[in-house]
Amino acid sequence: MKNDKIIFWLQIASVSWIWIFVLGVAIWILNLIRVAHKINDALNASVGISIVAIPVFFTLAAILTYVFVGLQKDKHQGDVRTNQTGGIDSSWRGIK
Amino acid sequence: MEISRREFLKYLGITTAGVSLTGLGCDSMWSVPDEVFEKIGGAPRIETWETSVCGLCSGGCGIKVRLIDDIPVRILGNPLHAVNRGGVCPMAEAGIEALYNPDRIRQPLQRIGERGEDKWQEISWDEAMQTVVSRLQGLREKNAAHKLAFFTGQDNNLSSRLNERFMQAFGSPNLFVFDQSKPSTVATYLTQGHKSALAYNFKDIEMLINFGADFLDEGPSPIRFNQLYSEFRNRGEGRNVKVVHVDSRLSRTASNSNQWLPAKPGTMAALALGIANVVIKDGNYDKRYIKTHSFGFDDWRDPSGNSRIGFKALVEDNYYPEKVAKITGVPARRIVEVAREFGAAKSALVLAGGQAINSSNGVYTLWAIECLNALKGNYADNGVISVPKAPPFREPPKINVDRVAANGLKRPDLLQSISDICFADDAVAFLPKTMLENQPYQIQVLFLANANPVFNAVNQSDFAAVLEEIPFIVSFSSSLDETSVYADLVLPDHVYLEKHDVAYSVPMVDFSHFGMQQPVVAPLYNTRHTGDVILQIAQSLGGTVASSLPWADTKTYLDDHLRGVYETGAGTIFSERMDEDWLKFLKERGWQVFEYSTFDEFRQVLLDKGGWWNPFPDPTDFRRLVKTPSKKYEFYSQVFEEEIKRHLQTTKVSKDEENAVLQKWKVEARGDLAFLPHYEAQKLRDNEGRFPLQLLPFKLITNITGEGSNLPMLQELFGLLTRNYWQSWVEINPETAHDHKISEGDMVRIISPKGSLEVVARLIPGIMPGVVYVPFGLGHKANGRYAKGIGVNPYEIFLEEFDHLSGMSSLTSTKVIVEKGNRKEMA
Amino acid sequence: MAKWGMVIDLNKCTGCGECVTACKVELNVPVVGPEESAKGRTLLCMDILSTYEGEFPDVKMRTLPRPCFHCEHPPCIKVCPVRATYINDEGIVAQIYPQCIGCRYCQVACPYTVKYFNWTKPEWPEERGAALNPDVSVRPEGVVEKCTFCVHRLQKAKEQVAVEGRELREGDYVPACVESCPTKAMYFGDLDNPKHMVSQLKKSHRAFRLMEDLGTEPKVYYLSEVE
Amino acid sequence: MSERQHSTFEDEQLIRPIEQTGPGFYLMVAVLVGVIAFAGYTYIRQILFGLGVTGLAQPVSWGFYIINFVFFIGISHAGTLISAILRLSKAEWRRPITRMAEVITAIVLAIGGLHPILDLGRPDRMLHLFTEGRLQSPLLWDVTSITAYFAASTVYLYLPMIPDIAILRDRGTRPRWLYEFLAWGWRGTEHQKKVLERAINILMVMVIPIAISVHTVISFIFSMTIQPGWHSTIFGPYFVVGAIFSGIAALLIVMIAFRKAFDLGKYLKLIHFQYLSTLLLIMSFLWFYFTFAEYLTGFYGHEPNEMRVFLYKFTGDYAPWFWMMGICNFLIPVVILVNPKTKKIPGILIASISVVIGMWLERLIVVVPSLANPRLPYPTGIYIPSLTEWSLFAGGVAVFVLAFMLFAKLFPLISIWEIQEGREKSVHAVAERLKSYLPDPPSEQLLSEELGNRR
Amino acid sequence: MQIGNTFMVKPNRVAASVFFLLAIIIAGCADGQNSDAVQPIVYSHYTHVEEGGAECLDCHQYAETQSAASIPNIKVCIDCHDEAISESEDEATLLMYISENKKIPWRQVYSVPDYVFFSHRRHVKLGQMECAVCHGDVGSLAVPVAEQYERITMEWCMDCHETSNVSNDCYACHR
Repeated sequence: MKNDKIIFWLQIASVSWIWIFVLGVAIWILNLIRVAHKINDALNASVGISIVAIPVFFTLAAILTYVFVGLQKDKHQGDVRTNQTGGIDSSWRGIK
Repeated sequence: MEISRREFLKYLGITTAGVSLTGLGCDSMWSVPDEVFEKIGGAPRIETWETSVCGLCSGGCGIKVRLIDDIPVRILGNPLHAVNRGGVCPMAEAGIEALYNPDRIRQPLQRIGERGEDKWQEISWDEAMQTVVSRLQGLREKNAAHKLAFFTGQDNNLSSRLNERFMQAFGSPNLFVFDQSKPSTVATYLTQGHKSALAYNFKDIEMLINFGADFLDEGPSPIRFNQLYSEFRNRGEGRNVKVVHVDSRLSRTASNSNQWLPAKPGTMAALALGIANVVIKDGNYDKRYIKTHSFGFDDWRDPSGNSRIGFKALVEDNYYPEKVAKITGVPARRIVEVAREFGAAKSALVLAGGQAINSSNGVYTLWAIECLNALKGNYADNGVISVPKAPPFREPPKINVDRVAANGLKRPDLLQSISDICFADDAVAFLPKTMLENQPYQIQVLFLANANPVFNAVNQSDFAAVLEEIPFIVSFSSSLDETSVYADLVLPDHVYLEKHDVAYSVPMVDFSHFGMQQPVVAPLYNTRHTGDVILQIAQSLGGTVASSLPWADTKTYLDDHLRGVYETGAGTIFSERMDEDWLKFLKERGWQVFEYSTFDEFRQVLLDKGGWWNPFPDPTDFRRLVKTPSKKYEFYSQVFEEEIKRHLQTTKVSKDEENAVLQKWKVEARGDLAFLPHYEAQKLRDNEGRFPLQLLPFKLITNITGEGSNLPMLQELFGLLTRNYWQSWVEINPETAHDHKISEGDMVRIISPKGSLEVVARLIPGIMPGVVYVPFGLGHKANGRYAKGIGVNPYEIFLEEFDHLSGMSSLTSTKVIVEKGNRKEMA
Repeated sequence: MAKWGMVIDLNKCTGCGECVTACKVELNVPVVGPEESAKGRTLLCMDILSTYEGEFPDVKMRTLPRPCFHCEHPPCIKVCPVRATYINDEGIVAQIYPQCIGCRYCQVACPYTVKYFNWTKPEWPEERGAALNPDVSVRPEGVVEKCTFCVHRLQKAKEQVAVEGRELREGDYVPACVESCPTKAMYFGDLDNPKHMVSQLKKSHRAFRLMEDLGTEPKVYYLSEVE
Repeated sequence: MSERQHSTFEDEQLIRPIEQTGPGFYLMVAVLVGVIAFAGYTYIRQILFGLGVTGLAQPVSWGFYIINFVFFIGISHAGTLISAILRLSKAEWRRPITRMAEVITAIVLAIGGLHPILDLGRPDRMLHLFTEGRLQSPLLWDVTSITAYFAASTVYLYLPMIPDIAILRDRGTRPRWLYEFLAWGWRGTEHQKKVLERAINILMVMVIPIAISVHTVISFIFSMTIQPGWHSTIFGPYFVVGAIFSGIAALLIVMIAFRKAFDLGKYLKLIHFQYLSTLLLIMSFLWFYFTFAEYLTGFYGHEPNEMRVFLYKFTGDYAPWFWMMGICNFLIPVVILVNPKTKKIPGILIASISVVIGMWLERLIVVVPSLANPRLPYPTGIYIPSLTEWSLFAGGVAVFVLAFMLFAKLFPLISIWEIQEGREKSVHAVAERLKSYLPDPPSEQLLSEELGNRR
Repeated sequence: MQIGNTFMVKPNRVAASVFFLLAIIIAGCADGQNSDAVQPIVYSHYTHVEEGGAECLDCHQYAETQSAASIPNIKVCIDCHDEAISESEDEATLLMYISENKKIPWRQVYSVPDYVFFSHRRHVKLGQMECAVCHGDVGSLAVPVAEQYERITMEWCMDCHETSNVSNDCYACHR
């Protein structure tokens, strides 16, 4: 059970990581826009790129999170660990 | 590729430097070299400028050195200098590297290995001087002062005159000058009976025909000619100078001319006479001058009443354009055009150099060219050609000659015994011939200063053999060049930026002038000014030698000379406003440009401004200068006849005797023709066609003397225009290359009967088919890390052919074959 | 703001190569040595291009000094990912060595091929180390370098002018190549200032720029040769 | 339940390589690690001594690193794009292929994406891209778009793997914690299936434009400059076509290799190869068409600089490579794949390898000749790569192979659940779909009979 | 292909490379503050400035006329210290340097990389800046300057330039 906890938090961490990553990208691009604005250098290009790039990253992160959350819901359904016979395909055990 | 401890420490150093620099917003990975970083620290970085004179060739350009905290960092032209007017060539600019060259000799060296093995040990100056002096004393004791020989390089500075003086006081006639840029005066002597170096004034000329002189690349003082050629094209509408260049290679000089006449190598005499033919036919020559001041133009009768051929008849009969076109390869139409233009020009000048001089018929070529100048009356007082006077230096005290010296001086010098050359005085290339046979006597001690014949003579291996034989050789070189490695003792000279000198009389400059060389930096190493060393040797020898060279050091010697200029008050120190009108204005009112009341002040101003010149030379009176039997300019050279008489030591010469002498001097013509300028085909060995191509050298502004090759900057820019950095190449006409199955960038082997070279091929349309060109300057076997083993030296495979009238090496007589090598150049 | 520019009179230029040497010495451009040179890594911030026209015997050789053209619309600065190269208010296309990451995109994008890369760490003989031009930094390896119009001279000139309390005049600031040209074939100054020689010369009927059709608007003008 | 049991028996083969490791594997890994170590060593040398250790010079200042960058990123299109398109178009034969394609993408993207760093003269200043980057530079477009593509394709690889990971978890395959962690609590419930399916569908649609954008943007590196041979609007689609082309070839090679190694003949049938190679053939023609269009405009326009590059490619120093590119990319694949007799696995392998080589040459032909022919009269440069560049290229390939092998060691290379899904649902679904394509029922009975007969 | 000469590398060079890389990492992590530069003479600005009444420019002579302010060396010191004027041990060291005509090997604490054009004249003379703005109240230091008062970083320079409305064009300083 303790293992489960650790693994769960690791999973949470990994999902958070993608958010950190996506936010990082966004912050990076926004920073570049800020610099471009400050020294008045090719601002339009920067904004153009950001308009396309940032939503893409966020959508990706959102999809991943959506899957994670969605899977978590039925996490323990049919959990056969207690009767030691396996998961969805408890029959596999026997084969092995 | 072991990693050395030093290298390891370097990594460590770089890393630690990185640690200390991160806080300064500096990168930690790589940083500036420690040396530079150190330099930044602490010092105020004060910029100062010093004037001096460049010493890398005999051009004597004025330079301005930029110093930061007394460290020289850059060389620029001195804008006040009358010769180069602020411009310098790449070689001068890179001179800073000569100062800091890692392969400079830093201490007197004594040979410990075999001759030429390049193994040395450092010794002290005292020890070295003692060795030299005792050797010299030994010579004098044995009454054999003449057995000292001195090979020097450029001789147009005052400190080299010190060498002459020393040799005279010591008692040896054997001082020889190895200066490649020294113009030949033989033709002048044949026509005018004097040997003065001529200078030219381009101010009012309308047309210039240049026979082979690659002034823009090889000078003398190439930058002066770059400025002149540029000015020729920019005088303004209708005032531009029309420049016609004759050469078989489209050199930079040729491409900066208006017209290029590619004449086959060694045929320029014919072309010059062809032009004369048209000019004479058109009657476009200075008839007044020809009539009153020349001899041998028309047919004439000698005292015995025989009819003799004159120049006019010779030219009219033999050098009509069609024939000349056949000889030279220049279309007759072009010859006539150029000749017409030349004839029509109010003031036109013909110059020669390069392959015009350096061919086996060089004297006749020069002679023919001089005749063209005579036709335009340029040897009258029109001011186009002049003989500039030397600056009014104070004459040093007379040389005292003791018995030993007098005895020595009475002996013939090494070249006098050579009989198969007409004018052997300057024929230094013939030295090995006599020296190897110990004729007329064996040289015991040889001094070398700035002379590098083992590299730049056509018969370099003979020179090397000579050096093997001489018992004691002292070199005054500041780097171990090919010749100096044969020395027993090297007494390193300062680099020119560290020493005092006065450079004067740059060849072809038509006003008298001198430039002040001064130390811009204290000597970096334990070297000594060769002048000082010579003076010190003289002092140690004592007696008349010492009293003839009474100066404590070179500086006082120079000052002594300069006093003459100060006292006469002639000319003026270089000044900011150089336009002649203004100077004239001052002069007429007796004003000086600068104020000085003592010699020391005068000297100081001289040093500040860089030199002195006399912008208003008196026009040269050739009538008084000409010393021919007829007292006139001689188209028909009676001087030459006299020379034959002198040679045979009789007053009357029979035809047979004359022919025998001409035979010996390799003159083909007989009778009157031999005494008139004419074209003689070059004697090329191997005419069976085994060697189908003719090999010629050329020089580049990036390394004129060949001595620049130990400066990495010059090596990197060596073939700037063809993009051959750090390498030699051969220039071939694309057609010729195609015939020999050579393509651009191929490695090719150039084979002459004497040897072979491996170089990269460059296909250049500006090369005459059938001729190939290899640049001179690389291919050193010594002279430091940057020079050694880089490129090839074309002189190595040149045949030892000479012009037997002047003794000059012929560089146009070598035939070669070019074969494709096996590997393609990495581009 | 001044717009610094250069005019090169090809009728005066003899192709002597002094500008190239002056540039190498002034900018501490390293000498790369024979091996590197053979690979084509010679650094020439100022270069002379030479071409032959025609065939023997009617050949003409043309030489063309080539600095960086400091285009008004430089293709190189658009592609720089880190702003190491940019055009400043005075029209000088800058190359900031400590900022450059060495991607060589600008080098690739330059239609005139005026940019050079330091393939190896520049090496100087120990003896020479102290005698480099202290006004110009020594490039580290792995960065792109180019002609800067000797901007270090501008920095100093501006200061000098400020000390003297006057405006920058023509001739206060010239690059090393212009300064050392023996035939005075090169002119330098403010292209926008009608008093400056360059702004007059650029209007000459002989004036042209290289590859004007690219729209880069180089600030280096050439005056064609007079036949 | 019995059906499932049956199927697991069947697919046991897909899991076996994960649980059993032969000596060949270790040997292979050792060799690859050796190659990679050598590449690492040469790279350290490059850091120490600078880019001087490469064969790059003036004016060819971009070489192998950029070529390989474009090449690897090109290969990456195999994956996601193919699998997404096939999935989107509901091509049933895709089922055993998609996973491999996606893995290729993820691995090769990582390798290719690192190549520009190899190319940097100052990798220590990489951070400047983040602190002072300039989004006007196509290089940063690349950074952005490759990052996006990498993220998307990893997600797109990972999500369909979840059910398979759960199978491994449930089998107790070691390392167990890894599968536990990666399975994200998959239990195969309807809800979960629905969530996953929806996510995959969204991704599928999203990943296609991203993938296309990546290669378009990479072509922009070249086409945004005004250099002859590069400055062309066709470059975007041209590069995309080339990328898919090389991607399919790479996928075919990988499929053939693993079919042999893991004995997957049962899953990867000849029909799969033939379908894919037909696609390859189409791409080959398409590639030829684009190449033709690209060069014709240059040739017809006859702009001198353009022509110089053109002639340099056709007749100059690079002519051998240029013509070899034509042979590898067009002649060989077309000759082999048009003939049904040679359109067998060995033939397909040869064609694929030829295409991969050809596409690499195409990148070479794009990058070097334009650089080697500057507009002004400089000497043309001949680029001869040094051992450093070769070894880093080999290292890149080795990393790819190694990573693929490790992946195959940890996860099934053929999507088990998709195969199962295929078995369970496809026949019916296809029948349904077919029905919807066809003109309205000629005879529903007939159809069901037909199906019945086949069963 | 150029294998030969470029590729003959022996293992110890590899070792050096690894060492070098490690060193880079360490260098990168290290804080670059020019800390505890040990000076050859325990020089007291306090004694000279506060007690002796010297001005900065008396010794750092070039601050108003040159780019570099210069660190005074024996030539400057000798003006006052031509003979001992105190009993300090450090003065004795100084006199030793002077008598031996050796440069005092001062460690430079404030410096900019060579790619930065920094001019004291511009800041002190034209900008009328006080020395203390960058160097702090050096005059009160009884021990030699060992570390920078303000860390001379690019950000620091640029901030000041921005607030004082001076050009922040890269080419204002970089070269």
